[in-house]
Parts: sequence; structure tokens; C-alpha cells
Amino acid sequence: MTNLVVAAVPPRAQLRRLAPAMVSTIAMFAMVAVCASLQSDVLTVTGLTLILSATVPLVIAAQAQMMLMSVGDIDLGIGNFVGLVTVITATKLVSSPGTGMLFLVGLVAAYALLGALIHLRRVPSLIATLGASFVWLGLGLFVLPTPGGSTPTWLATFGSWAPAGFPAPLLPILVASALVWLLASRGSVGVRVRAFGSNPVALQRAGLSPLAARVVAYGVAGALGVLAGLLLASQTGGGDVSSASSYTLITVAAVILGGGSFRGGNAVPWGVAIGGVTLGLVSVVLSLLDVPSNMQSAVQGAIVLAVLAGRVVVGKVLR
Amino acid sequence: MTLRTLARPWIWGFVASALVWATILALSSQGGGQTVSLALSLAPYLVIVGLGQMLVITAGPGNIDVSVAPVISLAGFVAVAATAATGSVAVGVLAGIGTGLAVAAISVLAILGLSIPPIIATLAAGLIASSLTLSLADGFTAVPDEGLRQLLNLRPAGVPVLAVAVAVLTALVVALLSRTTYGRSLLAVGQSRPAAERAGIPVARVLAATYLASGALAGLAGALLAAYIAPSPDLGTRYLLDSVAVVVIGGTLISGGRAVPVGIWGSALFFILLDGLVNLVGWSTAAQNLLKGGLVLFVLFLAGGGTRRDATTSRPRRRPRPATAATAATTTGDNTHG
Amino acid sequence: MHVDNLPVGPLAAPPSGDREPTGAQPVVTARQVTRTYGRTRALTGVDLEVRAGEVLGLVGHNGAGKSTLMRVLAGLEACDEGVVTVRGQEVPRDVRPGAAEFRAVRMAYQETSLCPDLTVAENIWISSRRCLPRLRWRRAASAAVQRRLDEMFPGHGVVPRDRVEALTLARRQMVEIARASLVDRLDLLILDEPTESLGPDAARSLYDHVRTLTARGTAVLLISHRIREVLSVADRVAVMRDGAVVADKPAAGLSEDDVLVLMGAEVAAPADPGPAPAAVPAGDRPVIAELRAASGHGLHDVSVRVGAGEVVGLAGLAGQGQQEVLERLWRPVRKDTTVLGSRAYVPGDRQRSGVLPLWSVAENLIVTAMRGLARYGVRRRAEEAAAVRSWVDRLAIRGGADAGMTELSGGNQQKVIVARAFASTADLVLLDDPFRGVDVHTKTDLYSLIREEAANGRSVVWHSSENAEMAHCDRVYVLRAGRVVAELAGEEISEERIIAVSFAESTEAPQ
Amino acid sequence: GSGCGSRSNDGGGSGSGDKPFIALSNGFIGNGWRQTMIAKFEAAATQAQSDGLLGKFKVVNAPGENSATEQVAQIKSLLLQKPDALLIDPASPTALKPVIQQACDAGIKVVVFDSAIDAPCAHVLLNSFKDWATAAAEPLVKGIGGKGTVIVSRGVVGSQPEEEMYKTTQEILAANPEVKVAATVNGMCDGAKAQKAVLGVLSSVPKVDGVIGCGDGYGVAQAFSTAGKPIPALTFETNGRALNYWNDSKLDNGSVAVMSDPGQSVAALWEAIDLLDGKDIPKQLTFPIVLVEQKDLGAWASALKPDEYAAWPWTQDLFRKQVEAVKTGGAPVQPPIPSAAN
Ligand SMILES: Nc1ncnc2c1ncn2[C@@H]1O[C@H](COP(=O)(O)OP(=O)(O)OP(=O)(O)O)[C@@H](O)[C@H]1O
Ligand SMILES: Nc1ncnc2c1ncn2[C@@H]1O[C@H](COP(=O)(O)OP(=O)(O)OP(=O)(O)O)[C@@H](O)[C@H]1O
Ligand SMILES: [Mg+2]
Ligand SMILES: [Mg+2]
Repeated sequence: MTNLVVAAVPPRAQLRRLAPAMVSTIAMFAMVAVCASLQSDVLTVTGLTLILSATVPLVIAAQAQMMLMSVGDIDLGIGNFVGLVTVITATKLVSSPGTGMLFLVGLVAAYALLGALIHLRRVPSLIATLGASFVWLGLGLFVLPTPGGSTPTWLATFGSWAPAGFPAPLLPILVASALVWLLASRGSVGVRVRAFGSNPVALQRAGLSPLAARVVAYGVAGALGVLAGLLLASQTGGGDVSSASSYTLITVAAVILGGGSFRGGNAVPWGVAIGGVTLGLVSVVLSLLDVPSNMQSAVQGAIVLAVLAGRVVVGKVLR
Repeated sequence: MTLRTLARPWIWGFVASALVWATILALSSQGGGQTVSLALSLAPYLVIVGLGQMLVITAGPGNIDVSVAPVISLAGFVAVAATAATGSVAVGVLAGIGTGLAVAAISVLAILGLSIPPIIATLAAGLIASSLTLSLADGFTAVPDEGLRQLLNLRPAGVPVLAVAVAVLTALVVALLSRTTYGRSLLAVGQSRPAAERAGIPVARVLAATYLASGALAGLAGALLAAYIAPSPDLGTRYLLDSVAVVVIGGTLISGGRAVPVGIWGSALFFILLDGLVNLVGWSTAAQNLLKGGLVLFVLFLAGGGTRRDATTSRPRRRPRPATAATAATTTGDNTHG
Repeated sequence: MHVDNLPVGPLAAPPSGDREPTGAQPVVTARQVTRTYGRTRALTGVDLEVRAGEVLGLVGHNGAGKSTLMRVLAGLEACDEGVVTVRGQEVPRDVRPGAAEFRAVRMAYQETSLCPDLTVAENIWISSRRCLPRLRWRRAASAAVQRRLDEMFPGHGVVPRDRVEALTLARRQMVEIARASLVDRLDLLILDEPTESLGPDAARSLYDHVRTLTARGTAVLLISHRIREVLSVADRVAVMRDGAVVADKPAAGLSEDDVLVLMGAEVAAPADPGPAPAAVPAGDRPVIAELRAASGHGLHDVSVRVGAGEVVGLAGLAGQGQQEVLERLWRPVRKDTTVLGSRAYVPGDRQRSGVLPLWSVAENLIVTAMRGLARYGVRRRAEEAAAVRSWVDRLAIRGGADAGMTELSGGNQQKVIVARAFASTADLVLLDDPFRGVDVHTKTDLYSLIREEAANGRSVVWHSSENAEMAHCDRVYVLRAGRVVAELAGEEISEERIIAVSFAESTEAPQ
Repeated sequence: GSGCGSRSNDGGGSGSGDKPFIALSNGFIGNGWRQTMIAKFEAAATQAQSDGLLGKFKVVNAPGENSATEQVAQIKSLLLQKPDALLIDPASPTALKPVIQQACDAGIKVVVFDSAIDAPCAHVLLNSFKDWATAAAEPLVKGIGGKGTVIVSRGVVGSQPEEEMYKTTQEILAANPEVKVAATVNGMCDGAKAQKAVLGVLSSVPKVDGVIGCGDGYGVAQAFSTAGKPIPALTFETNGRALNYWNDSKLDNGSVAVMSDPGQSVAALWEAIDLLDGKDIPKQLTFPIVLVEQKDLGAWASALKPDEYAAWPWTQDLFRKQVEAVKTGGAPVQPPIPSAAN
């Protein structure tokens, strides 16, 4: 009998958990609405394509950040890592696709190795990924000192793909988020990863390897970082190791906006997609509004604060 | 016990800087003493920022101040403008410190009032500060005070006056941490925020003071750097990542609760000497970054470990409360949270 | 509350003579098992045998090595010396968690070993994945845990897709026990202090289930500090002391006092709480803290008064609003709460909100008093050192002032945390059930400390889940569902009385 | 304080035929050069607006670090607003290629300035980096008498302009074999970074006669004064601070001040207006760098605020003359040095 009663009660705890992402969703739609009121073309397929396309690599890099945050780590190297991937894409992947692919796989492996070292040597991920970010930057400059190169044709074709009646950037965002959701929220791999972030002792007692969980999380993050780099290269038509350096902190903000936390144990792929799009739209809103050029970063900061403050308010109401 | 002390990472900053110094000496076979002297005239700025960052990191998991870079830039302009307006260097430096306090106040409001994670709150405060910097920089006319610059360049017997002053500041921070209630409270909050709260420590006040201190120190660094170099909108850019890196290589626990102010000197010297070495050898930025990153990782992986007990055998916790995750079971050297 | 305090009959079918499991197969055996952690010899040569179809009770003082032994028997840790055999097979030395030999040995941990951020079903997958299908495991896990919970704890109120974080402590414990028992083959089920967070109904149905398990031939190893409970459920009782099993006897015929003696207790101590405190009428004392008809956040119209020098108890079943009252007194931000003077808090959950793990005993002990001793924010270390010395001596804290806090045993850690509160100048000390799982000797020391400090004019508000402890109070408020259902003073305070009001349906919701 | 505004009475701006709507996308606003560039543009555009040459303009700066991704996003949202012409100071010489193509496809005139970019549809206006490097090194080498020890402070290593400049520098050094290079540091065309980089090597090198840099002389001078060494010949930045320092310290040792011209944004504005008028303008225009020699030092120094960079005051007229000069291969136009009143 109690089970029935409990099942019928509105799941307030769940509501509270979803609240952050809901606030971000509202913020996202509010921003689209503001854009649309300033420029009615925003709501056309072309308009949506234009304003969303730049958020695609950001969203996917934010999913990578989320994988690490779900084990309680933070990645301060993701920006330079994505930049390094664009560099490899623009050089090796064009000149000899086989070697290029091998390099990219090697990068994913390097991420997994970094995760393993962090775990085995028990060092803080924050500083290890910070150190790694210098390495990614150095490697990128080494491979391609000057921004340039070109993207493989298949990638460029994808970058300029414009189906009728459907904003193309939505596809990679939805597909990547759905994959991450299947992997991290639904699948058993995700359970291991989140369990590690939540309570590593429990994982170990059940005979599962915390090391494996962390390595998987890092490996998936690395793969997502590679994907983000490929998509960024498809949009920029070349490689530039420092083209994504702003991603490092923005992706953290996107995960937080999407309802993630620093504590680990949570995977919020859909929230991250929304948080990433919201943050990506800030630039659009800024360019549509006539904000004085000097004040634009202040407005960006204020928007982030306002969305998070909204979260607090909703959280209080739901409590 | 001695092995453990050896493994304490703060030693590695000094070891690494000694190695780099020896390499420089071997390469150029001259000016060994002067190399140290010049490094000591650059290190204090990084040490000042690092001390503030260290206090913040010591406040426990998730605490980090990513607004130091914009604060340095903004404080530089404000300090120079205030000095020019009043003719007093002291007023200028105080204005720089005040600027840091003001930006930190925004972070504090967001962290404590709105429960926004520090990394995001300070990011937003920093964005606001950089807007102010750009507005100030637009048509900025004041020039840094010559007297202050000469003071910063003063090196009687090869020992920079500023280095001595910042060494005193470091000693003050050491004393602050061990001799004052604020310092002890900060260390307690960093070890376990709930435990500190139950021990009657005013956690919010301690956190507020900590972020304000970091802001003030970044502001001070900005005021001095503006006189030493020149006010510019990207005066502080490099200091964010470097300040975090020097704190951690310096041996401060990234998970909070243990601060090693002296260690910052070792790692700051290491970074500065490394720059010198790279420039001397004429390596490209690619090599410079690879070396820096590689060495950070090397020192980290070599010195890391050992502090966290094996997960299965850690002492059981008696009663987890509904609101809490069971992750607090491992207490020291745990994985970091921002 | 204690299940063994219930004025009802035995919890489960009493072990009867014909169930004497002499001929039963041993499931797990330990021979001369030792285990050391650094300089601590947790196990000093344990011999123990668990036989199929029996309930083996295991008792011992804190730190006797019970949990360590269980970790060895469950294959989570290897022993240093000695032999562990499972179903007659000797286990290799380099055993790791999840080893095949130990598949059929399952353990419900003292502190739950669930992942708070995961749902119940996901937690079940983690520990029982071997008996779940690869596809659609979520549905299978939900169904399995739902069924098991229904069997073990009818009316449990747990939904498999709830996140563990959102469950109450009691429900988490239920899930933990269900988790342990969900496996395709169960030879031995170890329950390490399973009822610490459970209500009496849940405890009773748990022990009923234990009986059905043993009837099927499963062995159950039960660890508890509630000796009466162990005696009523177990077929056989093993007593551990200082890392070794010192006695192994049939439960029938053992009395509580016998067990206490075997554990090394002076039996007189707990039974006699000393001279009953003089029941000074509350009206005669100046009121230093007060809750006036406080409502909200789990409280309904609660009025509590605390006089100077008074020890006020908060009793009742666990989680009925006692902690909320303490919380209000600790942070009197609402209009309906007044507290005159300073406060100190003794948390019950010492690992999370008590211990400052990087510090020594001295540093942990003085952190609260430090603020009062300091001048202009600068510490006065001589005074601090003197205070530390006197408290370390007064409470006989083993390890001394310079030992690392985490090197201390649990009971000694708890002493430090209690000393921390009383070393301060606080006028009001709030105790949040701090003596759970603390052994008898430490407890008696701390009880007398509380009385002494009250005699010196301090006020104490003391929440305890052990009703016997309430005898040390001047006045006791019994809470139920966020309301004060009774106020007892002086001679009125007794376990029986508290239990009566805690459970009496008539007293509920007097509107 | 400045701002970008839509002070036009022409609401829609797009395709309305009369006065054009011009947008400027700037990839980075964090240094004095870029700020001067924006300020000059806003002043000129406001003036052009009141002169009736321009309907509306808009400036968008990518916030934060020099971020090509931010700039791509902003250009995409600018495309939505359908400007008639788009001026771009790129954060990256490659990353904008696809989006520039997109803009061209939408019928927008694109003028990229300050950096070469490999986008065939765009018009490019820039300063010659070869000229810059030559103007930096040659007078300096001459000033120290064709022999001695120098430090080379490289710019943003990895960027294509820097490669070109470094090559030029090396050629000049090769032609003067008696000039020895004691160290090559990474100054990143940034006084603060150069100051630290040079300070880092000063104790390890012999006496230095000159530092061939990339507009970082002021910081390098600070490094030498910190080290207590005499100030060698330097390549100063062209801002008020450096020029005043140079002027006040009476250095006459072959030092120069040279940098690219932040007034390019104004020239690009005129180019866009002329392009929209259908005028024929070469795809690639090279405009003169700003070189401050000892003789002009006083005039420049008094005209500039500390963080303001010397910029040529391009007018529509001067711009057209320079375009003619480029077409005919004649001598570049020499705009007047602005007076302090400006
Ligand atoms: N991981 C560990 N590291 C160091 N010492 C440990 C560890 N686990 C247990 N000990 C020590 O081993 C001894 C036995 O501890 P154990 O947890 O087995 O006691 P227990 O009998 O379960 O006590 P309780 O009744 O309090 O649960 C104690 O002295 C304890 O401090
Ligand atoms: N985790 C640990 N690490 C190192 N030493 C420990 C640890 N736990 C316990 N010890 C040492 O072992 C000694 C015995 O601890 P144990 O837990 O057995 O004490 P105890 O007799 O149970 O006391 P109490 O009743 O107060 O819990 C402690 O005094 C301490 O010095
Ligand atoms: Mg113990
Ligand atoms: Mg135990």
C-alpha cells in the first residue's frame, strides 16, 4: 500500500534535482526570445542554424567536462585539448588519414592514461589537467606553429551541410547528448562511473575497479574532446591550437548551469546540452543587443550570475 | 616519517628551481648570482598572488579564485590613476588593494548569498572586472609613479627590496595561519566544512575573509605590477594558471586544510627560472609549454600519492546523514574538487 | 530507541534446543587470523567458525576487531597470517574484493555502502550485477529489490528509482540489507550493526526474515552492541576482545550480564547511572534557551525551555524532530527561538562533522575554545596547551595530545569531540546523539562529565536514541512526528515511560 | 567612454538601399592597440554617420581571450542582422575562412584588416610585416654601428606575420655578420612579457647593445633598469607611454618605434563604403606601417595618451589616394602626424 502512495506523490526530490536544468532551459528560451524580438529571422531554419552552429563544439566539449565532473574531477585542459585536435585534424588527418586517425586515437588513450596516473598516483585532477593543458598546447604548437591547414573534405562537407527544414547544428548536439545519456545515465558503464564519483568504497567492495571507472570516464571525455575538436575544425576550416582556450572555464560553467556539481556522482547530459547552448547564445545576444563594447564581458558575467541566482530562488521555492 | 617528509611536494619546487638554475649556469657559465637576484625581483609578484590563491585553495574542495587575473589588471589601472590623482603612492597602492576587495566582494556575495560555486562566481566577478578595466583603459592618461618603480627595482647587495618585503609578507601569512584564530579557522574549514561549522567556527565569515584576502593580495600585486611594468588590460592574464600551479607545486593540499606558504617561493622561482632557461636556449613556445607541462606532471606524479588510504580499508564512518554523500570517508589527499 | 527495550515478547522465534546446529557444515572458518594496520593489531589470532543454518551473534567492545574480521571473512581484505576457508576450501592469500570464492558471502555494512547519487536500482546493479541480466538490468534490479524489500520490511516505502540520497537513514539501511541479500546463492549473510538506524517494526521483520534464511540453510552473522537483541536472535554468541574471540557459547542460557563480563565490562557501571539527579523544578532556574511554539522545518508547535545548569533530554524514536530542535538552538535565527549565551555542539556523526582529520588531538580539542582564549584574534598558546593537557588527562584520551586525530580509536575520537565542546566557555552544550557505538567505559566517563559540568552551571541539551541514557537528564522532552508528546522530569524519567509515550498512539497529534 | 550605437534613423538597415549598415567584428579587445583601433573606428564611423555616408554601424568584440570560436559565433549572429559590409579584425587567420565565405555568399562585402587571411572572396587590407621588421631592425643595427651583441625578442611565435618578420630580421642580421645574437626570447609583442623574458636572460648574457623587438621596447627598457644595466637600442611600441619614455630618457642610440597602424580600421571603413559604392578596389591593399623616428618623436609623443597607439588619420580622401598608389605602384601616401588636439 505504501508503495502505491509513494509512487503517487509528486517526486519532489526529483523535481529539486531537475530544477537547475529547468532554470537554464528557461534562460535558454528567454535568450532565444530576446534574439527573436531583436531579429525576427532568428526563428527561421537559417537563423537557428547561424546562432546554434557555434555552440556545437562547446556543447560536446562540455559533455567531456561533465564526464570528468561526474567522477568528481575537473578538467582544466579541455580547451587546449580541443585546440590540439583541430590542429591534428587540419594537418595529419588531411595528409594521411590513417596516421591522423591513429593520432586521434592516441589522444584518447593519452587521456585515459592521464586518468590512470591521476588515480594511481592520487594526485588532484585539477593540477594534473592544468599541467596536461600546457602539454596539449605545446604539442599543438609543435605540430602546427601557425594556425592554418585545411579540413578533410568529408568534414568540411559536414560543416557546411544545410538540410532544408531542419537546423543542422541541432543534429550533432542531440546525437551527442543522447549518446552520452545512454552511456552515462542509462548504461551500466555510466553506473560504474557515477558510482565511483559518488562512493568509491562501495564500488570497490562490490569487486569493481575504481581505476577502471576513472579510466573509462577519462577515455570517454577524451573521445568527446576529439569529437568536439573535429566539429570545431569543420566550422573553422583549419587548425588552431588556441582557438578553444576559452572552453576550459566555459565548459565548467555549462555543466554547472546544466545541473551538474563538483561533488561527483551525477551525469546530466541533457542539462549540459542546455547549459552549453545557453552560454553559447550569450555571444549572440551580446551582438544583437547594442551593448557598449567595453561592457560586453560584464554582461556575460551578469547573465551567468543571474541564471545561477534564479536556480537558487527556484531551489528555495521547491524546498 | 622522514620519507614522508621528503615526499611532501613543497620540496620539489625548490629542487626543480635549483636544477634549472644549475642548467642556466652550465649553459651561460656566468652571472649565477645575478640570475637568482633577478629571479628574486620577478618572483614576488607571483608569490603575492599565490599567497592569496593559497588561502582560497586551503578553504577546501571547490574553492578557487579565477578572478585574480582581471583583478590584477583592473587594480593596476586604478592604482596608477589614484597615484596620479593624489600624488601619493600609498593611496595608489591602497586603491589597488581596495579594487581587489571590491571585486572579491562580488564573488563573496555570489558564493555566500547565492550559493554559486566559487569557480563560477569568481569567473563572473572577473568578467565584470575586465569590463571595468577596458572602460578605464579607454583613454587612460596617467603614468605610473617613478619613485615606486625605482623602489621596486632597488637591489642593495643584489637582494631586491621587494623580495624582502614579500618574504616578510610570507612570514606574516605563516603567522596568520598558525597564530591567529582566523588562520586556524580557515585550516579547520578546509579540512571539513561541516565539522568546522559544528565546532563553532563562523564558516561564512572565514570564507568571506579568505576571498577578500585573495582579492586584496591580487590587488596589491596589480598595483605593484602596474608600477613595475605598466598598466595594461592584460597585465594579469598569465597569473591565473601560474598562481594555481605554484600553490600546488608548493605543497599546499589542493583538497584544503593544509597551507604551505613557503613552498610558493620554490615553485615561483622554478617558473621564473624556467622561463629564463627557455629564453636563453632559444626554444620555441611549443617546447617551453611542453617542458613546463611535462615538469608539472612529473613533479606531481613523482611527489603525489601516499596521503590517501586505501579505499576498502579506510576507517568506517558510523552514521551517514541523509543529506551527505559517503565520499567524505577518505579524508586526506582526496581527489580534488576545483 | 532500542529494540531490546521493547516491552513486547521476543523478537523472533527463540532459539530452541532442537535447532542446535552441531552437525551443520561450516560455511566459513577462520584459523589464527591476524591483521595489523600500522601499529594497531586489529586481529591477534582469531578462531571462528560459522555453520550453515545458524545465527551467530558477535559482540565486543568498540575496536575489538569485529568489522575487521568481517572484512576478512567476506574477502574484502586479506589477513596477514592464518587461514580462511570457505566451504572447506582454503582461500588464497592475495584475495581481492569480488573474488570468486566469496561470491556467496555477503555483507551489509555498518556504515551503508550505497552510492548516494545513484538510484536504488543502480546500487543494486553494482553489488548484484552477477545475478542480473545484461540487458534491461534496470527493470530486473528494480523488481528484485522491490520484492526483497517487501519480504524483509513490509511497508518499507522505498521506490527503486529513488536516489539513495533522498532516502531516510532507516530506508537506506533497509536497502543496504536488501542489497546484501540479493544474490543467486547466499551461504553467509553478515549483518554489521544492522538495526542501529532501524525502527522496532523494521528490526522485527528483519529478524523474521533472518529466520527464514537460516531455515533454508544460510548462515547469518549478526554484529550488534545491543546485547539483548543478539541474545534473543542468535543461536550462538561469540565475544571478541582486543582482536581475538574470547568466548563462543550457545546463546541459550547466557544473560546480558554474562556477555558484558565476557566483553570485559564491570557490570555495575551501565546498570546504575549513579545517584538520581535532584529534580529541581525547571521554574526555579533562569531560562537560558527557549523555543516558543516553534513550527516549520519538521517541527510542529514545539516549546522547549532550558534552564541554567540543567540537563535537558530529547528522546523519542529516531528522526522525530530532535535534531531539528538542536539545529534551532544551534542557529537561533528565527523569532520563536531565544538563546542567551554561547553554544557548543557535539555532533554524533563524527567522521563527517566531528573530526578535523589533518590535525592532532590537541588541535582538534582546542579549536572551539581557541576563540574565547584569544586576544584580538591572536591565539594564546600557553593557555591553550594548559587546557588541552587538563582535558586529555581528565578524559584519559589514549594516544595523548600529540597523536593524529585519525590514529585514534572511535571512542577516543568521540572523547576529543566532547571535550572540544566542554573546553569552550559555552553556556549551552548541544549533544546530538554522540554516544552511539561508543563502548560502555567511555560512555560512563562521559556521562559523569556531563553531570559535573551541569553542576558547574552549564546547560546541556542532549538528544539520544538510547533511552537508558536519558536517565542522566533533569528533564526530558519526548518527541514524536515533530511534536513534543511528553515532558518528563526527575523520577518520571525511565526507559519504560519514554517508550510508552514514544509509542502510545493516544498521545499522537493532540491537536 | 565609447560605445557602439545605432544612431541611424534607418531602422532596418538591411537592403533598404540608401545608407549602408557596416558592422565590425573584433576578435580580441584586451590590449591597447586593439582599443585604439576600435576607438578610431568608432570616432570615424560616428563622423561618417553625421556626414551622411553611413546609415548605421555596430562594433562587436569577442569577450575574453583571443578566441576565434567566440568570433565565429559573433560573426554568425551579425550575419543575421544583414549588414551591408562586414569589417573583421580576426582572432585567427584561418578559423574565420568558412564564416567569411558564408558572409560573402549572403552578398555582404567583407573587408579583413590587420591580418592576412586566405579567403578569396574577402578584401584584405593590411600593413606589410616585412616593412615592419625592416623598420625595426635596420635603423637599430645601423645605430649600434653595425657590430655588437643583440637580443632578438620574437613576437607571437607561430603566427604567420611573426614568421615573416623573423625571416626578415634574420636576413638583416645575416647581412651584418658582426652583430651577434646573444639570445632569442619570446616577447610576444607584449611589453610585459618581453620585460620578464629579457630579465630572465639578462644575467646570463654579455653586454647587450640592442634588442630587436616587436613593439616591446618599453618593457625591455624596464628589464634593463631592473638589472641595473644601461639601456641599449630598442624597438619601442608606438604608444604614448613608450614614446614619452623614449623622449624623456633622451635615448639616441638607434632606437625606433614601429608598429602596425591601428587606423587600419578606419581605412577599412572607407574601403567598405567605396566597395558598396561599386568602386573598383584591389583585393589586397597594403597600407603603410607607423614608424616613429627620432625626428618625429616629439610630435607623436605629445599627441598620444599613454595607452593610445599612433595611428594614421585616414580620411576618405587619403584612403583613395593610397588606393591609387597601390594600383599604380607609386610611393605610399604619408598621412600627417596628428596634433595633440586630436
Ligand atoms: N583501515 C584501518 N586502518 C587502520 N586501522 C584500522 C582500520 N580498520 C580498523 N582499524 C583498527 O582496527 C581495530 C579494529 O577495528 P574494527 O572496525 O574491526 O572494530 P569493531 O569491532 O568493528 O568496532 P565497532 O564496534 O566500533 O564497530 C581498531 O583499533 C581500528 O581502529
Ligand atoms: N586508523 C588508524 N590508524 C592508525 N592507528 C589507529 C587507527 N585506528 C586505531 N588506531 C590505533 O589503535 C588503537 C586502538 O584503537 P581501537 O579502536 O582498538 O580502540 P578501542 O579500544 O576500540 O577504543 P574505543 O573504545 O575508544 O574505540 C588506537 O588508540 C590507535 O592508536
Ligand atoms: Mg573503537
Ligand atoms: Mg565495526
